Amino acid sequence: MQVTYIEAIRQAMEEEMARDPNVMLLGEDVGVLGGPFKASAGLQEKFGPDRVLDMPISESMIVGGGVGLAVQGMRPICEMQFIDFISCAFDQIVNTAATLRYRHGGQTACPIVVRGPSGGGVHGGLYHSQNPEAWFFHVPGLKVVAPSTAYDAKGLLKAAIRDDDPVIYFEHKFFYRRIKEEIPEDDYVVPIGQAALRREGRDLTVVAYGPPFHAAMKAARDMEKEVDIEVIDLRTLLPLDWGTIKSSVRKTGKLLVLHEARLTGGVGAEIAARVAQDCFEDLDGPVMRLAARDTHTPFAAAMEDYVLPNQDKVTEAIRKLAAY
Amino acid sequence: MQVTYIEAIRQAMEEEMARDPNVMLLGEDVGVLGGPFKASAGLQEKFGPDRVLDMPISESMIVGGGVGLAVQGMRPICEMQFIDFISCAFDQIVNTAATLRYRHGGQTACPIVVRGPSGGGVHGGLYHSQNPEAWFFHVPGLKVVAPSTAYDAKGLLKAAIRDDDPVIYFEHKFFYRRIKEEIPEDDYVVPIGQAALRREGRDLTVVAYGPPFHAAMKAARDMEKEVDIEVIDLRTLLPLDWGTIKSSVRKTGKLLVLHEARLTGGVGAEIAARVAQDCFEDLDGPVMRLAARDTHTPFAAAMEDYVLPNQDKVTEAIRKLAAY
Amino acid sequence: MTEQKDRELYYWLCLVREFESRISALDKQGKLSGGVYSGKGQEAVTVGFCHALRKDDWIFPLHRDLGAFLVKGSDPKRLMAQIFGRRDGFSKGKDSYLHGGDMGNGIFGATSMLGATLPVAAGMAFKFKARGEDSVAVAFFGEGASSRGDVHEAMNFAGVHRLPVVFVCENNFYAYSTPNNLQFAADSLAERARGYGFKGEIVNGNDLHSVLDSARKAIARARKGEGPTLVECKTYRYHGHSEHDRAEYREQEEVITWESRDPVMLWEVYLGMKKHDVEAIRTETAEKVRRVVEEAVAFAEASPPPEGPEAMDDLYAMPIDTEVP
Amino acid sequence: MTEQKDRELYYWLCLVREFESRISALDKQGKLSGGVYSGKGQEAVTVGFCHALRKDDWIFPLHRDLGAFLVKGSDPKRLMAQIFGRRDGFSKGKDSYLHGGDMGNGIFGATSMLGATLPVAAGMAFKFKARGEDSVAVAFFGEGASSRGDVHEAMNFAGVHRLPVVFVCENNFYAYSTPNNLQFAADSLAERARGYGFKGEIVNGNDLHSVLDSARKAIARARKGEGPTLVECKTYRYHGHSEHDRAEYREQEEVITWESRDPVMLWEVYLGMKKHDVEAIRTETAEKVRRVVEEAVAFAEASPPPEGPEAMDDLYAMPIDTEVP
Ligand SMILES: Cc1ncc(C[n+]2csc(CCOP(=O)(O)OP(=O)(O)O)c2C)c(N)n1
Ligand SMILES: Cc1ncc(C[n+]2csc(CCOP(=O)(O)OP(=O)(O)O)c2C)c(N)n1
Ligand SMILES: [Mg+2]
Ligand SMILES: [Mg+2]
Repeated sequence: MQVTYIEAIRQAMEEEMARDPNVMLLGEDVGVLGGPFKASAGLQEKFGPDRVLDMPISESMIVGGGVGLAVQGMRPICEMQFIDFISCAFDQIVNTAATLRYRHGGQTACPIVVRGPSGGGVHGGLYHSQNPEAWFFHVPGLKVVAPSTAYDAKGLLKAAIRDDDPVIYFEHKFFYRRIKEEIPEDDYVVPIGQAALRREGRDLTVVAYGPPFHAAMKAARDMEKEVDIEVIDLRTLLPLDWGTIKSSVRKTGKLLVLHEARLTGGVGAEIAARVAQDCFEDLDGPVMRLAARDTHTPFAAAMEDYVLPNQDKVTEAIRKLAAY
Repeated sequence: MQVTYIEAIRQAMEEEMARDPNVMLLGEDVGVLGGPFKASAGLQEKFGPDRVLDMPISESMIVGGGVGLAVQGMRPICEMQFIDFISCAFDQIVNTAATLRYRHGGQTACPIVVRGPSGGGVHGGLYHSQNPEAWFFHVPGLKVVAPSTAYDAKGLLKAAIRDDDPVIYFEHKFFYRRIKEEIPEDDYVVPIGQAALRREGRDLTVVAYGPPFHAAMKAARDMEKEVDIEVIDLRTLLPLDWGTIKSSVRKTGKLLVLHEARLTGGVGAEIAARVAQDCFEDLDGPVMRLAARDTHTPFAAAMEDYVLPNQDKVTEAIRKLAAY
Repeated sequence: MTEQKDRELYYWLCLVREFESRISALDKQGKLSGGVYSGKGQEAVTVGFCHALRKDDWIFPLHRDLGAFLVKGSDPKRLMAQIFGRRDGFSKGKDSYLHGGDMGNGIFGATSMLGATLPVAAGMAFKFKARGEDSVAVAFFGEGASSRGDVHEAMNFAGVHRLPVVFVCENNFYAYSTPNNLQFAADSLAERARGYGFKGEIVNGNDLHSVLDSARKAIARARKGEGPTLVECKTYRYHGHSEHDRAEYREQEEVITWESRDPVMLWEVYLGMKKHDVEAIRTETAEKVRRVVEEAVAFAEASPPPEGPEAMDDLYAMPIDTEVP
Repeated sequence: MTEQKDRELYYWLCLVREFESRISALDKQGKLSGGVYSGKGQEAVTVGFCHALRKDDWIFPLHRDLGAFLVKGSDPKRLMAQIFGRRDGFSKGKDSYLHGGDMGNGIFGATSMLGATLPVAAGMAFKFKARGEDSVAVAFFGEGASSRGDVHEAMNFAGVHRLPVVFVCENNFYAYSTPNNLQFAADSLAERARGYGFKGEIVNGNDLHSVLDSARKAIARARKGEGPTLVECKTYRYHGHSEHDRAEYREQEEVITWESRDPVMLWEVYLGMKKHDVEAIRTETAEKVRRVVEEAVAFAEASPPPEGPEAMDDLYAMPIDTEVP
């Protein structure tokens, strides 16, 4: 069936709630409204207000409450109305949830999912455009995923819900209705921790997630006469699928990492650093990164475009590395 | 005069408060108690309870309040009793403070300092050993410093207090009374944004901060017959002193980055990534990193030691890179 | 009240309403991007609280408090440029709508994070008190925002030091789609004040007289060093949460009930009872506010959109090198 | 109360006290590392609240609630091993003192972040309610922790859904060195309950009878679906904040005053008035608790300290590869 990225998310929640009575959704306006983007449209009607719970505006309570539910065997999905508000639940995520199993010496699982609309490119300004994945990428005990296709949006969310560890799920709002794909009718999951080799190539590896991943795919197609590009869609950020990245770079000898989050301290830095250490002898060129400029994501269109990666910047970066 | 690291911090606060009536300190138990580590001993007596303010246990209020004071021209130092609790003030730091000037189009400065005891090695367990600098390193609008000597502890804190931007100041509690140095009697600052070349060498560059910096210095001395090591004490993490790092690596052709914070997504990744991109042709070996293992900092001694970098691990890493 | 004052207040009510209406219309025409959160129906709260403030008092408006900017003294032109995301806005286009303060007029620009301004307001009020200044900080927030931890931390601190701050809760019965009964369980949010050691009261937020009265007392109390007040204003937003929200979660009957207590209309009734020539005032005021708003729109449309590289400005006091290899 | 019950409660009071004393002594001897936060003086609160709980009820103790572990059913041996940071502790040495829960006995292990357990307790209570289970969640916190935003968010949510949770505030008049008047301005924290739509009450936390009574009612109310209660227990800690703190910020007179209302002593007075043979009970109980604590210490000292690589265990459900190049 043809579904949008956001519909894939909705289906994943609906199907998982139907499959497992312990799955529930906590968030602001997720019930009657079905969420600002309709990610949970119809779910409260179907599963009742005890499983699709309209929370007060209390992000710390939403995640902390999720942990309490998880200890009792529930599988709460904690929605941030915009992922930017995850800063308000930060302590509960990085301390209460991420260390729960560890500080209990393995006595309990912590099967919660924290998800919400992330990303820019829609003139959302400083507080509706953030890509905060790097904060969580630095926190052991968490898993972090960022799907870039409708197929993965559904499969990774299902995997996240079934996972016994806390998973931070970044859905990119730019994709919500712009991505529409054929996906299977049947139940499937996309395993957490596996990157997808989307395009094989011999000359150069691009590792990406989010909008720049699609820009890379387009650039690879457009430039296929000139250069043979391998594109890896990272999908899971933590735990990183290092094996896939490494074998690709070993083969191609060149790496460009792309993400929409800011460059400095971003996830791309870790990937580049590992390649620089572990693939040193394989490299035929500098490890390159392209990401947002080191500032906030501004509102006005020209500034936003200046800050975020776009097709031209991606194409240019690939061209530059290919020519090296 | 001979002062400890913690006394250098205390002096910086005292002298700045004496110099500028707008400087004040907000934190839990900073007044009568003078803080759990005596960082503010005597300050309330000297400057009064309106300038050395015992706050309720409300980290978000402490930092948010600091911003309100800063807008009024005050220069608040916001103390986290342990830096681990910065997670509870996270939103105020990364959203309210870091974007204050930006979202106001430059109408205001935001001269606040957030500081507190960070770091492990003292059997503090999961919540009294954290090194959370990477979270803030990823946030434009902030400055981030991490002194490793008493001289810098004082000079950087003074610079931070005088700075018109929000500065996150990580003081390492392992250093508090273990470091004791001769420092000048006279007023001085250590400029934010400048790394210190602590030891010149030709064979290999070590960039470090925190306890592993001292391990690197010791290793460099111990191994000076075998290998000529250049050691850079980073001091400021954001803005990064890229020039100093780059010229060193251009010269030596080898880089090892050290920090006590966890490896994955740490500050070292960014440094390694930049070197891998910008110094590709200069490199005579893989860019290496040594940092804490990717887990929480556990309590029990053997586990803590297993997780954190120590002298042996640092020496071994240097030896390995030197031998490459 | 003098006739002049009566008219002045009417002017403010009408200006805010006209501004709101115009923005909604511009949004419909696709001339704005970014969220627009209409405060239509709630004008008496911002007018009542901001009217009596001095220039050196500070306000901390949230997303629905456009009127607060106008009444506190912001240039309507710059406010409109802010909403358009243009260079002459308070943010210089860095953010839009109400995420940019106007510091020259004592207006702090909020982030989106609801409740996060209250600690800032309390911190600022501490400075007023510590320095013996008689300025006052007024923090606005919705009943939804009241659930956030920051609101608690701020009120607790303000209580401890009896700070010159007024907490104005605009209880418009919905936080986006979430009704009061899912947001809090107390009979009234004003009750919370007791737990912080200060005074709380409930006010009819659609009735400008009541708001003015409560505002005057709360502000005077703060100015005299008698501590904070929490004022819960019961009011209603006519529009959806944002202009995109059709607000199907509420009954039409409820909307009509509230429209029948419209703050602007109630003030007109009052003007009539005071034997002013309401018809003339209405026409004259409508013309005046139309002109102000017209000029503001013209100014905003003429204000240049920022260019790409301006995105790197205003990040630090002294520009730092953000270009990386 | 039956004599058996009287004695049982006395046993718990004494066991907690002996345990606390022993830990303080071990700390002085340098046998422990990490912070030790003595709850000496506050035993009646944890004994009173935990005594009446069922195995399927949950408690959320904070740093000073060692007694809660014991009374709720934790094996003293494992608790001591936890404090020693040994492999047989709840954390297997990953953290120490009370940062490890004992989930088999319904005890949630807190992080250090004060107040952060309250949302967890409320979330768990929501499950009890939604599933029609009659379990109860009891969350302990200090009056200092009450200033944290999380406490507010949790109480607000618990009020909205009338959850089966009891909030037990141990007001021991100091948060580290910070006295009540710098922590909050209300006459009593119990007053805050009204603002959340549930019942609040103040209790003499040194008087086990009062605590038992209040606990019984609050727990019964929760179990019957009548919603949360906030109980503020006025009590006192004899020791400094941690064993390193000489607590010079308070008057000796004050300490003595509180020691004269010691909870263990008060219970002995009661036993005497009920004509029990107090001397015999005291000796017998002392012997019993000494033995339990002795055994616990022996067990803990014999428990192996974890080895380095165990640091990588228990991070994820299925180990992931954390070795990086
Ligand atoms: C911390 C945080 N969580 C969620 C949101 C998303 N959000 C924006 S406005 C809103 C509803 C606010 O309701 P209320 O405070 O009552 O103000 P109103 O819109 O009714 O004026 C929500 C949930 C936010 N901005 N900040
Ligand atoms: C969020 C947070 N901030 C600060 C601290 C440091 N701290 C530990 S205990 C304590 C005092 C707690 O006082 P209270 O809640 O009254 O409990 P008591 O120690 O008196 O039992 C403080 C400030 C902390 N643990 N967590
Ligand atoms: Mg509302
Ligand atoms: Mg206390």
